[in-house]
Parts: sequence; structure tokens; C-alpha cells
Amino acid sequence: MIIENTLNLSLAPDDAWRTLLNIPYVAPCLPGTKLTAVVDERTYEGMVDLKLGPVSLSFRGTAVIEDVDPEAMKVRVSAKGREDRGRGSAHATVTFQLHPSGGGTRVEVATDLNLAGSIIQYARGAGVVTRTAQQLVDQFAKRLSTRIDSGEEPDPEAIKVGSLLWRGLTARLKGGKQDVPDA
Amino acid sequence: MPDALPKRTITLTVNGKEHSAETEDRYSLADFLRHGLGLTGTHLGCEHGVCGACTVLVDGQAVRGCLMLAVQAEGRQVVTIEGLANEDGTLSPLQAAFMDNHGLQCGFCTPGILTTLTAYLRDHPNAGEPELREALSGNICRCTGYDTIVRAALAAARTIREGAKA
Amino acid sequence: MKPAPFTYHRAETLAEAAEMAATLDNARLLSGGQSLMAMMNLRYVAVDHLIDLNPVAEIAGIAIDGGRVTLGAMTRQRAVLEDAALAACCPILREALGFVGHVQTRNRGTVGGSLAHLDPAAELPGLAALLEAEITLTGKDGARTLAMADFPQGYMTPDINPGEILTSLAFDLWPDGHGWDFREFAQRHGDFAMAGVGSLIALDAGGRIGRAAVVLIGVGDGPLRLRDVEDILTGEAPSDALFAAAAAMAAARPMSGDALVTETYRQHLSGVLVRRSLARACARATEAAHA
Amino acid sequence: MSSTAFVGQRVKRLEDPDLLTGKGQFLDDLKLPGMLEAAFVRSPFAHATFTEIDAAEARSMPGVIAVLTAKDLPPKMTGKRILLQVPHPQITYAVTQEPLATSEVCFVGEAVAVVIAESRHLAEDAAERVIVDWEPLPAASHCDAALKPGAPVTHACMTDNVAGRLSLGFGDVEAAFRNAAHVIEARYEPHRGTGHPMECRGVVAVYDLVSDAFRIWSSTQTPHNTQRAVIDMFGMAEDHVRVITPDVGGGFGPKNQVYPEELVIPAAARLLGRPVKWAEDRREHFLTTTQERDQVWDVSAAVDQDGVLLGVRGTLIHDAGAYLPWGIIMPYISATTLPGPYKLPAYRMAVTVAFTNLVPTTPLRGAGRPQAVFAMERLMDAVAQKLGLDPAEVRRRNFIQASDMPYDMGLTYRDGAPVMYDTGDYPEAQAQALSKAGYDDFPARQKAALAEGRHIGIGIGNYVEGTGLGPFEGATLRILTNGRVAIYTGAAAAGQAHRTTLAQICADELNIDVTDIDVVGGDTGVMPRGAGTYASRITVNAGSSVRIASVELRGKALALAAAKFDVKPEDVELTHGAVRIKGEQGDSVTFEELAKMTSGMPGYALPKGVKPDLEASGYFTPPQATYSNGSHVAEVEVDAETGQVKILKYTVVHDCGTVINPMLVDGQVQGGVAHGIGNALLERMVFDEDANPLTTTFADYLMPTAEIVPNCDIVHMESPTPLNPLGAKGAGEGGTIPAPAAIVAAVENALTPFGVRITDCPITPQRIVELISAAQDTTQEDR
Repeated sequence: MIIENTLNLSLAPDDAWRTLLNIPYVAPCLPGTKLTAVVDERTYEGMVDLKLGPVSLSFRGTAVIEDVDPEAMKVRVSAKGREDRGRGSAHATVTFQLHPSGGGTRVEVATDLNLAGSIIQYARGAGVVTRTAQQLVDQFAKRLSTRIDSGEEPDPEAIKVGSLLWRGLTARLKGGKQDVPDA
Repeated sequence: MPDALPKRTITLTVNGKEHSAETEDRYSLADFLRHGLGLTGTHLGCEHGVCGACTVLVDGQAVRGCLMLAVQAEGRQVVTIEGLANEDGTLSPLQAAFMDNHGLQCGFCTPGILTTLTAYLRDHPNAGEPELREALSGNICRCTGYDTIVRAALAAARTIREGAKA
Repeated sequence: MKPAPFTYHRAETLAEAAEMAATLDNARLLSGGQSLMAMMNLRYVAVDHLIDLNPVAEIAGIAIDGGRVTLGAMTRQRAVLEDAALAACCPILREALGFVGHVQTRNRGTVGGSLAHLDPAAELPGLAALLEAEITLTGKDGARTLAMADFPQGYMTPDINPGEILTSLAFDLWPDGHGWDFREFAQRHGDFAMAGVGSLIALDAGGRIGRAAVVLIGVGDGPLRLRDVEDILTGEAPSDALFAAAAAMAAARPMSGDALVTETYRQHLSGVLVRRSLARACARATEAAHA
Repeated sequence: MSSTAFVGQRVKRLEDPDLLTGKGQFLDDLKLPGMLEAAFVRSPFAHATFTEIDAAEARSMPGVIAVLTAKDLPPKMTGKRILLQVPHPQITYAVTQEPLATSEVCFVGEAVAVVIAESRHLAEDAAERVIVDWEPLPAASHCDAALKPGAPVTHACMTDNVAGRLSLGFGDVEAAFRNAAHVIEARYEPHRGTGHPMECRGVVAVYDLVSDAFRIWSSTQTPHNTQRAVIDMFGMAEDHVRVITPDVGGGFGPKNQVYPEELVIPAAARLLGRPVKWAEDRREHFLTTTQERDQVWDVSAAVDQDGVLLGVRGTLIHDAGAYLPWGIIMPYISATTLPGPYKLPAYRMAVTVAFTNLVPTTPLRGAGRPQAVFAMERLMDAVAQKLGLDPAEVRRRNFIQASDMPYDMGLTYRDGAPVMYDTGDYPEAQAQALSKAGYDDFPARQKAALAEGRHIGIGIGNYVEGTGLGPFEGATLRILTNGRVAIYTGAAAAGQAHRTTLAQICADELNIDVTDIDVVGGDTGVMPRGAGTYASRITVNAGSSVRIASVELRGKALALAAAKFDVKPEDVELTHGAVRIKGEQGDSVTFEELAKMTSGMPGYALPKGVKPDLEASGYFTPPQATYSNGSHVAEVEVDAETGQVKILKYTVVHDCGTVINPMLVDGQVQGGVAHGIGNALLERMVFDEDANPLTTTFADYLMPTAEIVPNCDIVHMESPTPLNPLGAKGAGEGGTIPAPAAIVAAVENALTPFGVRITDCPITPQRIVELISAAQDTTQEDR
């Protein structure tokens, strides 16, 4: 699944470039994401929590900056994660391509996402998964440009994506509970 | 995950006999009947509530044995396929009708179908074919194509009605 | 396909359940279990604690009082289906409940469980939206009531706060002689509907539509009340042309698509079902007026 | 001489009393002292490589005894794959599964490790904590796309996805098309479904260190295949591997091959010194148990001005899935089944078998035939449309006649023998089906319905099915010292009532009651050689073996009694469980006494010159397949607005030669039709573009239910075959084979006012609405 987005940042291309390579700064913009370790300057460990209706998922994984081309202003990050209970795997390659745009920068973000595991082996939910992935990437773009433009830190709490498709961090992380009875 | 696996002892009546046995909290009623009490006549066909093979009677009502926890059956009356025959061990009218009408082939879905129909015919002794087919719509049989099951149910209903008149 | 381990807690009273819900971490409430247990068996859902509401008798039961119906959350779907008094004053319930799963699941499945699970294709949330029900949620520190319209917050995401228990559903009855229809489309009986529709029609003295309520299920993240359709119906005399216009309007809105059912087909089905449903509901209302 | 007190009668099943009271013993019901349970760690990816499996956490979990990966299996298993069932020279890469994958997985669900724990619950807890460093690779998700240049490859070692190519045919096809008055071309696409016996698979294994022997129970249709695979894998002597089938809760084909679990569980039992059980759950069944039916047929028919066939040619792409456990036999069956009951002067079919990163395909009730019949019968309907003829009439003009039998099709069947139809009356079968279905009145009914705004339609499906394949099946009969007769056979039952059928055949020969007979089947320990329950072959093969052995045993019993009485064998006769001297009040000796005489029991002297041998074995080896046939007529109503299809009436004329038990054959046919209805309307395994399976529960994969399947009107024709002593042919799959063709034809017929053509199945309501909509758009464009 390929998801494409465009960010319009107020930063000049050189500043935008440095910002995007600052993973600890960028990572929390992906809803539900927490950086847990910096392995080296190109390798980071973290977790992404999300909620798909009644299903709470927690992915742990690694992101690696694989390809940095300052000339072309292009960077490729590959990330892979495994759901804590083995319900799924996510592999993503995200390419950022920067273009000068007025005084600011236009960033084209292409995400090639490969999801696998029981969470996606569900025909009725296929639309929701696709929509969720799309919204997650959309939110990432939006939150990143907000952070850059306003300096505002992303809300690590419940993240309301669209019609609350996403609730961001799981209740477990917050020490909270999910009290949803069931049919 | 909890540190120690939560378990407890439950007491319930199965096929008229009281049982007390230990079960993990997470065991389904079907798993408990099969592995805890050795009543392997109740079968698990899908464990997600669609196929109906695990259907048992709890306080007389047909329920999915895979979607109810054993601990929830505390103090209840449970009937399984092992408890359907007449007291003298002969086949019940429904069981006999299944034999007469070739209402089963591999026999794997049969426990759930017999329990479902036992409750249904008790409550609807005058059921006709369309009602029976609807009542059976929550039980999947891959072998028979259902027709002989419906014939068997209709035949059993007749026997039950005649028995009630006598 | 065995569930991950959890500790089972049997709540005998609502107060006990509320206390458990407020204090246990990563807990979930168990009512009928007809969806939750399947999701736990599949390990889509794993919890540390399961609080069983089944013994809590005080939140089960059907009450009809002064034109208002209250259904306790733990009322079994079968009880709603078979209740004669309810069928007399609110016949759409029996028609709709016949589509809910199968006899074995209706014997366990509950009103509150279905609402809280909020499957997009579920009949009970659709009925609650159609009947403009109020939902009561009770926590350790008291209860709150909210309109069904505000209850769904997204795909299978109800507005239930941590520690809250859905305890009842209440709605006002439609006047005697109203018309009703509930229908849905699936390839087999008891399946998740690809689309479903519920209609309520009250005619005025002149035989025109005085009040209409139409809801779609199975086509979006939650039940979808068709306010625009209701508006064009109100004040009009029932006619095939009117139903066709309503159907076209219903079919025009964005709907969900998945791996088996496209958005286009859902829209098409919704139009067909809305037209048929309105025709039958109006016919029933007309019949009642002439009776 | 045999009487027929039982053969041909609706004898009630010997299997039923246990199954109706919960006393059946299915695989998961087995409980052995000290038994452990297994859960597998499976690939979430359709195609991936891996190097490390981290099981440290899993091994520390409560109740976990071991976590085994390929590296932990016995050295003898290293580098080995499961024995290929049917080798064929045209296979390009004869690849079967490894017991546990070592570095590459090729479909979602392929196993890489197994957790052995005190219970299944605990094993599953640990399995979810096993971490594998997957590197996903591109995946081939459909057989058609898989053959396009640049498609992702299923196996990293290959450069394309061609698993094999076949070409077969006869006659001068080019001339046929040159001389044709009309040529009809079409593409037909039956889709993938699966068998779904209500009982999933399962294995229990015990290893006996003292005798270095395995006892393995498997929910399989072919215990002897499992035994052969275990012997091959472990390099053991065959009498050290005993495979037993307990009660089996349905098979339908997918339990007719050897799976990795049948090798890994014995390995674990041996390594750990304790019995180990693995009971497949439904999710695993969706992911790992073999499936079938995805094919793409591009076919053309050449006909003369009267609609008489001159030739058929085309190409067939067959979806093999990721491995070839059954080689390329299914597309071979498809290609040889296509001509069906019709005289075809010229035929050419080029078959390409494509690997895909999907669950492997193996024979599933019908085994490649439903697709071929779908293609041929749809083609016949297309001919009828083109020429403005009635579909039944087009078929009549092309039937092979009863007087043409035996009929040499001109092809070689999968068993190496010519496709030689033995007996059958195809025109009569269709005529009877049409008559029973009220076909002649149908146009009037259709017109009347249409006037009410109802769309009803009728469709025909004819087929010829090669059944009763060899190589052989055997039976040993013995009179026991309790006076009962035991039948031992390799054949394993999965609901077909082998016990009853075989007992009927034996009871008539020995003049005893069926209830005096014990049938022990599906146990390599009692019958050292066997093929298995597939290809509708058991009544033909095992039944004939029982007949042969019964005749021999009867002779032995008579001879022994005659010797005892010192009379000639022709002077004694069998009565109920005894042999007596003919004539009034002649002396008699019971089977029990005869058995005791020959058992070596003290006090029972053996007459002079008689061997202690009250036992007979028969192995029936059929010279070729015997061909069953039938005609199905479906009548349906279609809601043209929603696309919903309701089957109003379903008629079957079925000819499986001599019928041993009509009740059981009816049951096979009705059940087979139900499966065919699933293939026609409901059942489809859906995969996404990355080859992830999406229909993995019974809520998404729709099985036919009691409200969907109508009661079939079944008519039996009996054209006994001369190819076996019973005259019987196979009956297990004929119900399924033509059903999709007949039902889809009926749907298309119902939609005649819209001009819809249906070329794939299952045909869903959504697809029907799309087709109607597309046809209407086309009509508007035409204007």
C-alpha cells in the first residue's frame, strides 16, 4: 500500500532538511509514537500504539535512516515493527523529497506500507485498516507541519484522528482502563 | 499477562450429574466440558461463534459453548449430546430420527445440531420446514446439505407430538 | 484459538461492577460475550481482567411505562424478540431482532453489549438511533445519560469513559398506528448486513407523512440517520415517486467499502432497501389508519 | 451365489449410534497420559525470508516444554521436504513444503516453529512471543498476474512462476476452426474456495523408545500416505510407523495430502519422550489447509451451422499455490474432463500451472472438474445463445450416445490409461432431468413470473467424472472366535459410511447381518497397504476387495465345515452365522466354533487336511477409471435490484452404476450439491494484492446454510460398469461438479432481459448488480 502526502513547511529548505533528519523531533508526530532508544545516529527504537475500534495494538520496532542524499534533498527511512502479541507486522519505507516552495519548503512524503498478520486478515475491516493507515500518515504530516510552524509539541495523549478512528496511546500506557462491554 | 494463571473450582450440573472441577478462568465452557470433564461429545468447529458445533444447553437454552466461559456456568444445568438419550439409554426421538433419516454423515456438527433442535422442538413442537431451516441457520454442516437433517427434525417433531398426545 | 489469560470477576450488583470497573487495570466488561469472546478467542482482544455483568439482575429487564420503554443493558436479545407487549407497541423491534445472529447467540447476546460493541452492521445501535434512544452510563460516582446520536464516536468506538458501565437504553414510543419496517441485505440469514434500513412512519389525519425516521446500518462507521430523507418525506403523501426520491437521496451519500463489498454496491443497495422499506412502512401505517 | 439382502437397500448406518450419543472418537478427543499440546508459529507474510528466530522469552513461559525450529529437528530431517505425492515429468520445480521452513516462507501461515506446552492455551501464549526477523519479499497473489513478465516470483530461487506446462488433445483442431460456421470465444474464471470439513486437521504422535516405533493418529483421508511420508522423512522401517485415523469429521479432499504437522509432531514426540497433540483450529485451517479452484480458461468452440461441435481449443492457467504436494494432477484432470459427455472431433488444451504465494492447492471435492465443467457447460450455453437454440437442444445434438459405449475420448487419463468411458446413457440422463425439472413448461413459467416482475431462470449442468481410480485398495476378512466377522481395510472414512457399505457387501456374501460385522479401517497396522479416500474410489476399490475376499472366505468356511462333517463342500450352506448340512435338520456349526477350531484353542481339533485359515484378503486393482455421469437442472430466482439469488428447485439425475445403498448415495449427492452451491454463490477465498488472505473466519467466508440449500430431487440411473465385480462407480463428488455451471446458467437465464453474460463464479449479488449495470450502460451506448 502506497500512501502519498504533501507537507508545506514555513522553513527554508536547508532548515527543513535538518529538522527532518532529527528523528527524536519528528517521531512523536506520528500519532501514538514514543521513541524508546537511540541506537546510533541513524538507528532508533520506538513503539507505536494505536486502537482499531475495540482492538488495541502496540508495535515495537526500529527505524533506520537508510539513504540520505543532501544534493537531491531526499531521504529514505525504513521502519519495521512487530505487534507485541504477534498479531501483526508492519514494514514501511518512507521517502521524503524536499522542494523549495516560495520562501518555504514543500515535502513530498511517500510511504510504502506493508502490513501483515491477523489484524489485516479481516475482509470486513479491510476498509478501516486502509483508512486508518491513510489517516495516520495524514496526521503525521499535519502534526509535523504544526510542530515546525508553531513549535508546539504533539499531544502524546489520546489522538483524535478523523472521527476518532484513532485514540492514540492505549489506555494501558496511560494507566487507564478500557471498559467497553460487548455484545 | 497475570503472573500466575488464574483458575478456580466450579460446581455445575451436567447431564443431571453434579460436577466440581478446577478450570482456568479463560477456559470456554466447551473446553471445560471436553478437557475438564472428559465429555468430548461437544465439538469445537470454529471457536468464533459461527459454526454451531459446540452448542450445548445451559438452563435449557441453546448457547455457543465456545463463547461462554466455564466459570459462567457455575451453578447451572448443562446438557450435552451425552445427555440427550432416554433414561434407559435408548435414543431420544430426535436421535432416532437422525438415524432413520440419515441426518448425519461425519457426525462432527451433529452434537450442536441435536442440542439446538432439542431445545427448539421443545419450544416449537409444531414447527414447519421454513422455521426449522431458520432455527438451523446457526449450525453449519458440510456433509449432508441439510435436507436429511430437516427431514429428521420433522419426523422427530411428529413423534414428540404423538408422545405428548399419548 | 484460545484466549490469552485473564482474571474473571463476577459482579453481583451494579455497585460491585462499578467498583471493579473503577479499580481494575486493563479490564473489560463482559455481557453476552457473543462478539467479545470471539475476539478474545482470536486474540484480537486481550485483557487482564474480565468483569462479568451477567449476574447483575438490576440492569436486566423490559419496562414499558407511560409511552416510554426502558431496556436494561443485560436484557437478552431473545427476550426483546419474544416480548409480546413490546411487539405490540413497538413492532419494529421484533422485526429487527429476527436479523440478529442466530437462536444460540440471541439466547446470550444482550442489548447493552450490542450497543457498546457498536459493530457498524449491528441492528440494536441502528434501532437506538432510529428511536432516538437515550443511553445511561453508570460509574462509581454516578450516572450520566446521553443521546444515541452522540454515542458513536467512530468505528466501533462508543462514548464510554473508563469505569463507566452502559446500564440502560430508553426511548419514547411512537404513536399507535405508526408504520414500521426493518430489513437488511446479507447473503445468508444472520450474517453481518451489507446494508440494512429501519423506517418508522406516522401519518397525519390527512394521510400524509406527519413524521418519519429512517436509519441505515452497515454502510458506515456507525448507524446513519437519514435526516435529509426524513425532511423530504415529511408533509408528503406516500407515493412511489416519493420513495424513489428518498432512495436516490439515501444512495447518494459516501459509504464504506471493504474487501468484499464496494462503496458503490452499498450505495445501490441502500437505495433499494430504503425505497422498499418506506413503501412497506407507509403501507402498514395506511393499513392501521383504515383498520 | 450371493443374495442381496443388503446390497441395494437403504440400510441404516452402523456408524450412527456412537456419533449420535457423543461417543465418537475424533482426533482432539484423544487423551494420552502425559500428553503435551502444540501450537505453531506461522508466517504473517505471504513471502519473506528470515535468519533468526528468537524463542528465548517463549521458552521461559509457564508450562512450555520446548520451542522447536527447523534447527532443532532431528538431523535426519535436515534439508528434507515432504514426499511429492504425484511426480510428473512436466513439473519445472517439484517443490513441497519443509517440515518447518528454514529460511524462506512462501505463503501466509507457513510454519517456522512449534511450541510444545502442557496445554494448547499455554502453547498459544508462548507462540505469540516468538520473534522472527522477517524480511518481506514481493508476493504473487493471483495465477494470471503471476505469469505476466516482471511479476514477483513465488520462490526466490526461481526466475518465473511456471510450475509446469502440459499440452493435450486430439484431432485436427486447425481444420475444425477453419471449417467452422461459428466460433465462440470466452474467458472463464472459477475462483478459489476450500473444503472446510467441520473438523479441522490434527495429529497425535507417540514414540516408543523400546521398539523405536511411532504410533501416529491423524485426521487424514490417507493414513498410508502419512505413513509413507514419515518413513521417508525419518528413514524408518515401515512396520515401525503405524498411522491410525480416528473418527474423521469430514475430509472433502484437503485431508488427502501430507502436511508438515504430520512430521513435526512425531519429531517433537520423539525428542521430548512424551505424546504430543496438535489440533488445528479454524484460523489455521483457513491459512494452511489446502484450497482449490482458481483457474483462468481462455477457450473457443468451433461449431457447424447446427451447433454441432467441431472442435474446442484454448489455454488454461491453473493456480498451484506455493507448493506442489499433488504435483500438477489437478489441471491435468481439468483438461481431460472438459469434453464431458459430448462428441468432440478435435481438442487442444495448453495448460500452464502457476505458482502463487497462496496456500497450496490440492484436490477438493471435484478436483479440477467443477472448473472444467463450468467452462464446457458455459461454452455450450454460449453456443446456444449465438445460434438462438435452446441450451438443452445444443447439448442433445452433441451427446455421446449409449450405443457408442465404450467410448474412447482420445485422451490419456491421469492413471495412464486412455479416457475410455465405460457405460452410461447421457442423453437419457439429461432427458430425465429435464422432465423432472419441468423444463418444457419453464418458458411459460418464466413469462408469467416476469409479468409479476420476478426474474426466474433455469440452467443445465452435465458432466462425466472419472472415478474409482486405482492403483488398488485392499481388504482382509476374518471370522473371529466370538463369531463375528471383521473387515480390515486401508480405506479411511470421513463420513461416507464405509463401515456400512463394506458390511453390506460382505453380509450378502456370507449370509449374515450387517450388525455381525466389525469394520476396522484407516489403520496401517491392520492393513499394510492402502491408497486412501479420494477420487470417489472407495466403494469401487475397497468394496470390490471386500467382495473378492468375501467370496474366498465363504469358500473357506464351507470347506472347513464340510471337512468337519466329512461331506462335500457343495453339501453344506451358509445360514445366519453358521454352516449347515443342506436338507432338513442337517447338522450345523457356527462361525464361532469354526473360528475356535482354527485358532489353535485346545479342545478344538482341526479336521484332517484343513489349514487353520478362516481369513481372506483381496486387493482390487481396477484396469482404469470408471466414469460416472449426471445431469443437474437448477431453477433460481434473482432479485435484479439487490442481486440476491434464491434456488427454487434443484434436480439431479445421477448415474454411479450399481448403487450399494441408495440412502447413502442420496446423502453424498445432496451434500455434494450443497458444496457446489457454495462454489456457485457464496464461497470465495479473497486475498489482497500482497497475497494476504482476507476471508479467514466463517463470518467472511460464507458456507452454505440450511436456508440456502434446497432439497434436491434426485433420480438414480444405474449403468453398471463391467470394470469391477460390483458394477459400482464413484458417487462422492458428482453432486458438486456440475452445480456451479447449472446455477450460474440459471442466473444468467433469469437475467436474459438484461443481456448479462456470467463467466466467473462464485457469482455474488454485488457482481450481479455490477453486470446488470454494465449491460445497461452498454445498451445505452449502443443507442
